[in-house]
Amino acid sequence: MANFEFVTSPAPTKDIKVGLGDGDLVKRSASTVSPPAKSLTPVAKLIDVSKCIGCKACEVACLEWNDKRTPVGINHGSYDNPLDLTPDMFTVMRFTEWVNPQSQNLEWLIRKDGCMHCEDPGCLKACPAPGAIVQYSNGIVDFDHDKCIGCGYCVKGCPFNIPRISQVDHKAYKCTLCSDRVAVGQGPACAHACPTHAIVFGTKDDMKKHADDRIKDLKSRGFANAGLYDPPGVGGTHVMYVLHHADQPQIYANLPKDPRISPIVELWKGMTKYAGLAAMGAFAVIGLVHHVVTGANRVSPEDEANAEKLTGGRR
Amino acid sequence: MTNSWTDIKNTDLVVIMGGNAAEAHPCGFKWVTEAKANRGAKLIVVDPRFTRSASVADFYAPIRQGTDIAFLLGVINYCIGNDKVQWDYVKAFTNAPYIIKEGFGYQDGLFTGYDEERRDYNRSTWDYELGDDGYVKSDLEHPRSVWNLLKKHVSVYTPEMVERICGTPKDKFLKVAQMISECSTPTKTMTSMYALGWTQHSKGSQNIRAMAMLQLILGNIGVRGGGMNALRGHSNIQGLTDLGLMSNLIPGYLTIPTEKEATLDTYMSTRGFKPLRPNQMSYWQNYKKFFVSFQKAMWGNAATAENSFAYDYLPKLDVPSYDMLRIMELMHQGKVNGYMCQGFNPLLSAPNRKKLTAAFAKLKFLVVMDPLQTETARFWQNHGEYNDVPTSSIQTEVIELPSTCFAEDEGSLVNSGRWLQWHWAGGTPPGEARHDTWIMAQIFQRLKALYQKEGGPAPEPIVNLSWNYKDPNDPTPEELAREINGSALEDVADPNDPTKLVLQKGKQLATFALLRDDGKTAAGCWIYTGCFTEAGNMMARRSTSDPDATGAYSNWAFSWPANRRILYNRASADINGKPWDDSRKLLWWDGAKWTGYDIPDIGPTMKPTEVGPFIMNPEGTSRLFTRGMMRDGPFPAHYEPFESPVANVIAPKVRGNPVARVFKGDMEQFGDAKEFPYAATSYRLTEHFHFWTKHSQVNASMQPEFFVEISEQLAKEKNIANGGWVRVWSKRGSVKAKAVVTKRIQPLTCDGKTVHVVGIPLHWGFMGETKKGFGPNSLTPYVGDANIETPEYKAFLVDIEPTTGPVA
Amino acid sequence: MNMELSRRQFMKGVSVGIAGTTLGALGFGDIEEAFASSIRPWKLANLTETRNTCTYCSVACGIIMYSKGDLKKGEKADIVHIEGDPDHPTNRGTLCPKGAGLLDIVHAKTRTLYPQIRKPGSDKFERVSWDQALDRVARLMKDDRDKNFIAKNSDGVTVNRWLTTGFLAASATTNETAWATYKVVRSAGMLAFDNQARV
Amino acid sequence: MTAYDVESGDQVHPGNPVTVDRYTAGARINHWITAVSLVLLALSGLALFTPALYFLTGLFGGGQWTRTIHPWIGVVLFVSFFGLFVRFWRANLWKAEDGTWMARLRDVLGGHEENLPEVGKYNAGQKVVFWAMSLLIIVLIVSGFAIWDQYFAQYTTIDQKRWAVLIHAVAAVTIICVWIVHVYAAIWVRGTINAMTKGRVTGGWAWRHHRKWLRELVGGKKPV
Repeated sequence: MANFEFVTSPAPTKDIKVGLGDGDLVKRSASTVSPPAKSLTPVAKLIDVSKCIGCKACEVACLEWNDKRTPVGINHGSYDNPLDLTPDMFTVMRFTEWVNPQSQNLEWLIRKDGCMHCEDPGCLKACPAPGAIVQYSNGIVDFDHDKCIGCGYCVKGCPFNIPRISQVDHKAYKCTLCSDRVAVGQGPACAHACPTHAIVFGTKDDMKKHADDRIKDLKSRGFANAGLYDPPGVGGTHVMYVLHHADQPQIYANLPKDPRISPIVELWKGMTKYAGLAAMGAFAVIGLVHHVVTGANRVSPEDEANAEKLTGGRR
Repeated sequence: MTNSWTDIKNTDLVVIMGGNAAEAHPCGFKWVTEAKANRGAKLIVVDPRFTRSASVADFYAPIRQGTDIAFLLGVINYCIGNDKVQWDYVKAFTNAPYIIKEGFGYQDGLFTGYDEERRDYNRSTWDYELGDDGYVKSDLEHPRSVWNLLKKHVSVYTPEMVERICGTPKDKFLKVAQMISECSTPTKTMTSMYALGWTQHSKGSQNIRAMAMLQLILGNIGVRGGGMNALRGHSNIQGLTDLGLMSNLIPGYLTIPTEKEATLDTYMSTRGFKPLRPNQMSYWQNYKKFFVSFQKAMWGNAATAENSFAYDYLPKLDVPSYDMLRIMELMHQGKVNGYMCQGFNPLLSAPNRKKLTAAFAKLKFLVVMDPLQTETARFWQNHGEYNDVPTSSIQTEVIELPSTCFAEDEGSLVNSGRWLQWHWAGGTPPGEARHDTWIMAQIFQRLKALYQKEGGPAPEPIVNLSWNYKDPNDPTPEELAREINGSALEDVADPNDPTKLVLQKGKQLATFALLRDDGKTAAGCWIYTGCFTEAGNMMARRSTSDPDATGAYSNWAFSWPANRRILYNRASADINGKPWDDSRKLLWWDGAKWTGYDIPDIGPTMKPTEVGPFIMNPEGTSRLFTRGMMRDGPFPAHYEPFESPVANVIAPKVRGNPVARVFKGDMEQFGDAKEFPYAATSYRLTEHFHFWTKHSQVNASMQPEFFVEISEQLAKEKNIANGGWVRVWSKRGSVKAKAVVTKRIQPLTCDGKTVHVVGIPLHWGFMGETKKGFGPNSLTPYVGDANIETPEYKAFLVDIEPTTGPVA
Repeated sequence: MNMELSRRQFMKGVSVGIAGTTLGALGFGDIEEAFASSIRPWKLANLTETRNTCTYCSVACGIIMYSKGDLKKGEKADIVHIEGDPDHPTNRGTLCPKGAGLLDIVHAKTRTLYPQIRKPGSDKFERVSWDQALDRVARLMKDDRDKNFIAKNSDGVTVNRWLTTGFLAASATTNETAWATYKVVRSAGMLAFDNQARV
Repeated sequence: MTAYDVESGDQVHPGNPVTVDRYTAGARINHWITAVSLVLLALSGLALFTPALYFLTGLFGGGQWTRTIHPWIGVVLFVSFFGLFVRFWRANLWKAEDGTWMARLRDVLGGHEENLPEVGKYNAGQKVVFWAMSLLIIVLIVSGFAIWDQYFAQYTTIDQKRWAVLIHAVAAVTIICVWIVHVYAAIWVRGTINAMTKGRVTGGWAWRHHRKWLRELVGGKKPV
């Protein structure tokens, strides 16, 4: 057995429980779950952008592990290939050539984009299909494709534009944080592959500690605004970034500065739902009550007589 | 690599120059990020392009391709000028104090003894002045001491001169020089990570020497976290080189005799390597033991003392070497009939593709053994613009033999850090693919049978070749590995005490110290001896223990020589055997013997004050002045590439490396800056591996299409649209590619002239899963390094214009 | 990485050693019951692990190949997954994009499958048997060597060289292949011998 | 002489009792297609609108089918309603007496029609329903297309989709309420359903609820 010590990586996380069962669910789309007896330790993937060399090993490892492939495209005048997330590409590198206005130095900012596994997942909130999107007590947000109906509400719910709907089986796909690997005590395929350990995985606490060390190191190298990206707007995420310029995340290929579930979605999934049901109910009830009170509006014999009289006039 | 991948974590400063480790060796580059994160190490990248390595560097400085020597000699000049020299190291472990012969000199870019006709030097003056005792005279203060000559030689490379030649802004150069010079203290080390960015030049060897000299001056050779670390390209190119699969080599860096060496004695006479300083080890004194043991491994009982151990069985060279460039040239002249390629795709790898195609077409037969359908095996197939050849008029018979890939075979590979690692087969070969060992055995068995049946010229070397395998038709990797390691053919006695038996007949050798020159031992490759001993297959060892986390992993696999993990490790301690840096101990003298974390490269009981660390040199010291070892000078000197956008500022008359070999007809094939204004360079991308991964669907999707990279300024000048098609052409050919317009390439100002760089990645061809494309070798010049003939891929001239897509 | 250690601990947790075990032996059956329906069944169940070295660059990363079927048992083995070997000192389980995609080179559509010969002037390869191909190679070599072998140079020195046929050795074959190749090539007297060290 | 609120096919049949043709077969078929689509849309829509009603997807063969079919039914409804619109829009134009009718809504609900002005083929309530439906169906079809990702995903931004999905929901709720009014009215006012089933109403019904329309028919007015 290996006896390596990675100062750069957190101490081994012994308390990652094996197996992720229905008993570990804390959230379930369009339905409720009884909170698990014992919560799992929250896990997180930390992506240190300052260590990332944009080699795309994570992309390849992701495709290989998930038995997916993506078509051979063309060059678009950049290193961004494949160009965007698809139902098969759960993660892509986004390359930005940014000239630092202070130093006038070129900085090649390379961000691994993919599901952030929000503590408060907009996709799950938006999903109409019971159990199609679930969240485990360790923080992983996962799609259950047997239950997914492909409505695309998750796309509208997501503050990071992550889920993609397959045109083949019309189901939504995104990074699972390799729930299948985590379930047997392994890290996600991308973290496993990452040559520079820019991607590390462990308990969220360890990852935050690790991030602090990294941020200290970066500050010592002159990145005064180095910091952790764990946006509170979505209750924090289980995929976090270390950024050399945490004060302006948007320079990293438009990483949202303060992401939150869109108020429109909140309104749609909140107020509208209840008010709507109430309104429809109300109308039905009013009708009922009215009928009981006033009774049916019947045609009287006089009316018929009048009608005959009116028409009779022409006989 | 003098050190190992895992040792890089011990460094304080990483200089990536002449390479792009993050892009080409990501998992090795991990150890740079470890050093940064754990030791606060800094990373400097010097490159014409802002590379993936640069993207995580602490400091990046641009440089014009092909001017590294000027830059490095500039840094040496800075270190000497600012007394940033590790004097104790330099005085004790380098030849700085040695006195050079009267008459040696350097002027107008040429060293003494140049013969323009032969494009070669008479190197007789490039040597030490010997005393009557036969030892080198030593006096640091002497005007002709190596140190004083060096001081004078580098004095011209001032920061201003560096800026003129390299286009590196003075302030950036000074910042780099200052950061590097900090490592002259015994407690700070720097590591140099380089690759083909330095080798693929007409003066590639001297690029590397320049940095090696700098590392010696800083005292960084032989120490943890230091060294000269060549990042080898392919998974076993180190092994193929160690095993001498080259025109002029015998396994273990012994050399093939020339025809001037008619007998074994004449052959040995120039390989005695008598010590040049008192008590030196001069390890090559054992040359004959290695050589004879090799001959015995080859020809067994047919190699006897009587026939000089079958000395005549070896072919003798009439030229320095029949390297790839020379053989392709001969092919082009129609002087070659047959060619066999084993897992190699020269049509895309060798320079000047037009010339190659013509050359192959003149062959009678071409045999290709490869797990993949290579372009070389299909050079005769017409693929439109991508390979426009007159198929029917090509009379070459081509035989393609399917071989297995790594996943299906077993054996050992040597990594860049000289670790021999064993691997096991896990998959069934597809179709009728067979192991290369089987294929070679089959060819040999058939050839042997034909000679036994029909006879023919000199059949002996073939029919007597030792081939004692359980199944001669299919030797097993283990059998071959045992043969490489070597064994005792007879009982071997202690030389000092003939009654004492040190090794029993038939036993595997544990160390090359047991080799004999009397035919009692056989070993295929002496430097590998110890890899497969009586204790078993040392290459298959998998212990991950690493006492005190030095990064040595001494019980993981086997590292040549003698399982040594860091070469010249004796130099990690001062002249008295005390480690330079207590926090980074490697070896130390405990009063009676050497002890520490690694196998000492000098005798374990040899006194520190007496024996120098550089045991392969007769003087026991390292060489700032390399005597006559290199064809193009004992010191590196700046020469422009053969195709350069500017003239040589230092020696305007000299074009390219004055002794680089240029074949007739190729000189005319060089373009000049008027015709071809842009400085091109070729390189790899991290998504691909040479011409292999274009056969891998997943890699193809990561980097699908051939492109070239240019600056925004050049794009504007030529109104080239990002993502649009361009045509790039040189004197030798033309390609079409997508344009990637980027800030990562910036125009340089060299000697007042604006130089635009055109970057050309090399991964595309007409076979595989990627979009069809071209390789840079359609454009590159046919000239190699003066010493080892590595083609000049990194610096050549092109022109560029917008165009429309190819018609496939 | 840290998770890999816990993976090892996990394996030990189900009381089976590490080397060469198949995950089927690790009692995944029971564990799968602990999986929610959203979670993929464990992909590596019942596969054979074989240790190998990445075929690409000279970092020489350790890899684990997972196959259906076990060569050592004489079965047909089909490799279905390759990932970094977490026990390897250099790469610690990591792989670059090339290494992570090794599976696709093993199963590349453009692997060579059969010996083929392209006759002079022909526009196609024709499939032949190994015997035909190898006999042909040996014959072509012998004929050329017999015709052009130089035993002695003009000065009468024995030089035993054969310059009209060249051999270009690989860069990713094993030392053992290299040694076998060296023996065959040199014994034939070839000097036009080179490898990929330069490019 | 013509009248805007007499529609083709409207005809009085004297006798005992008098009967009046109110809707042609065509109009009735058209109406019922629309009605059925609306109901199906409501059911499938509600299933995706709130988890409480997700079980309704069972009626359509599960969530995937519900998601697939719903927009198509929407198209059917739109086309079919367009047919109704063409038939009915003239007769639904707003008239002076409609204001008065509206003003006396209390009497309407109380069933005191003697206090109401005589109305044509449609009373103000029916007209409101008609125009509300027309408007809402346009809103629904437009917002519907914006979130019909299977075919039209690329034509709108995610933010536009978010608005669309909200508007679609609100409009759907509204149209369902309007539909409840429509259906209740038809039930409450006895004799009305016949109009859409048999196509006929009694003279008395016409005299009581649409006296002006009856007079015009008797007066022999023809549709425009």
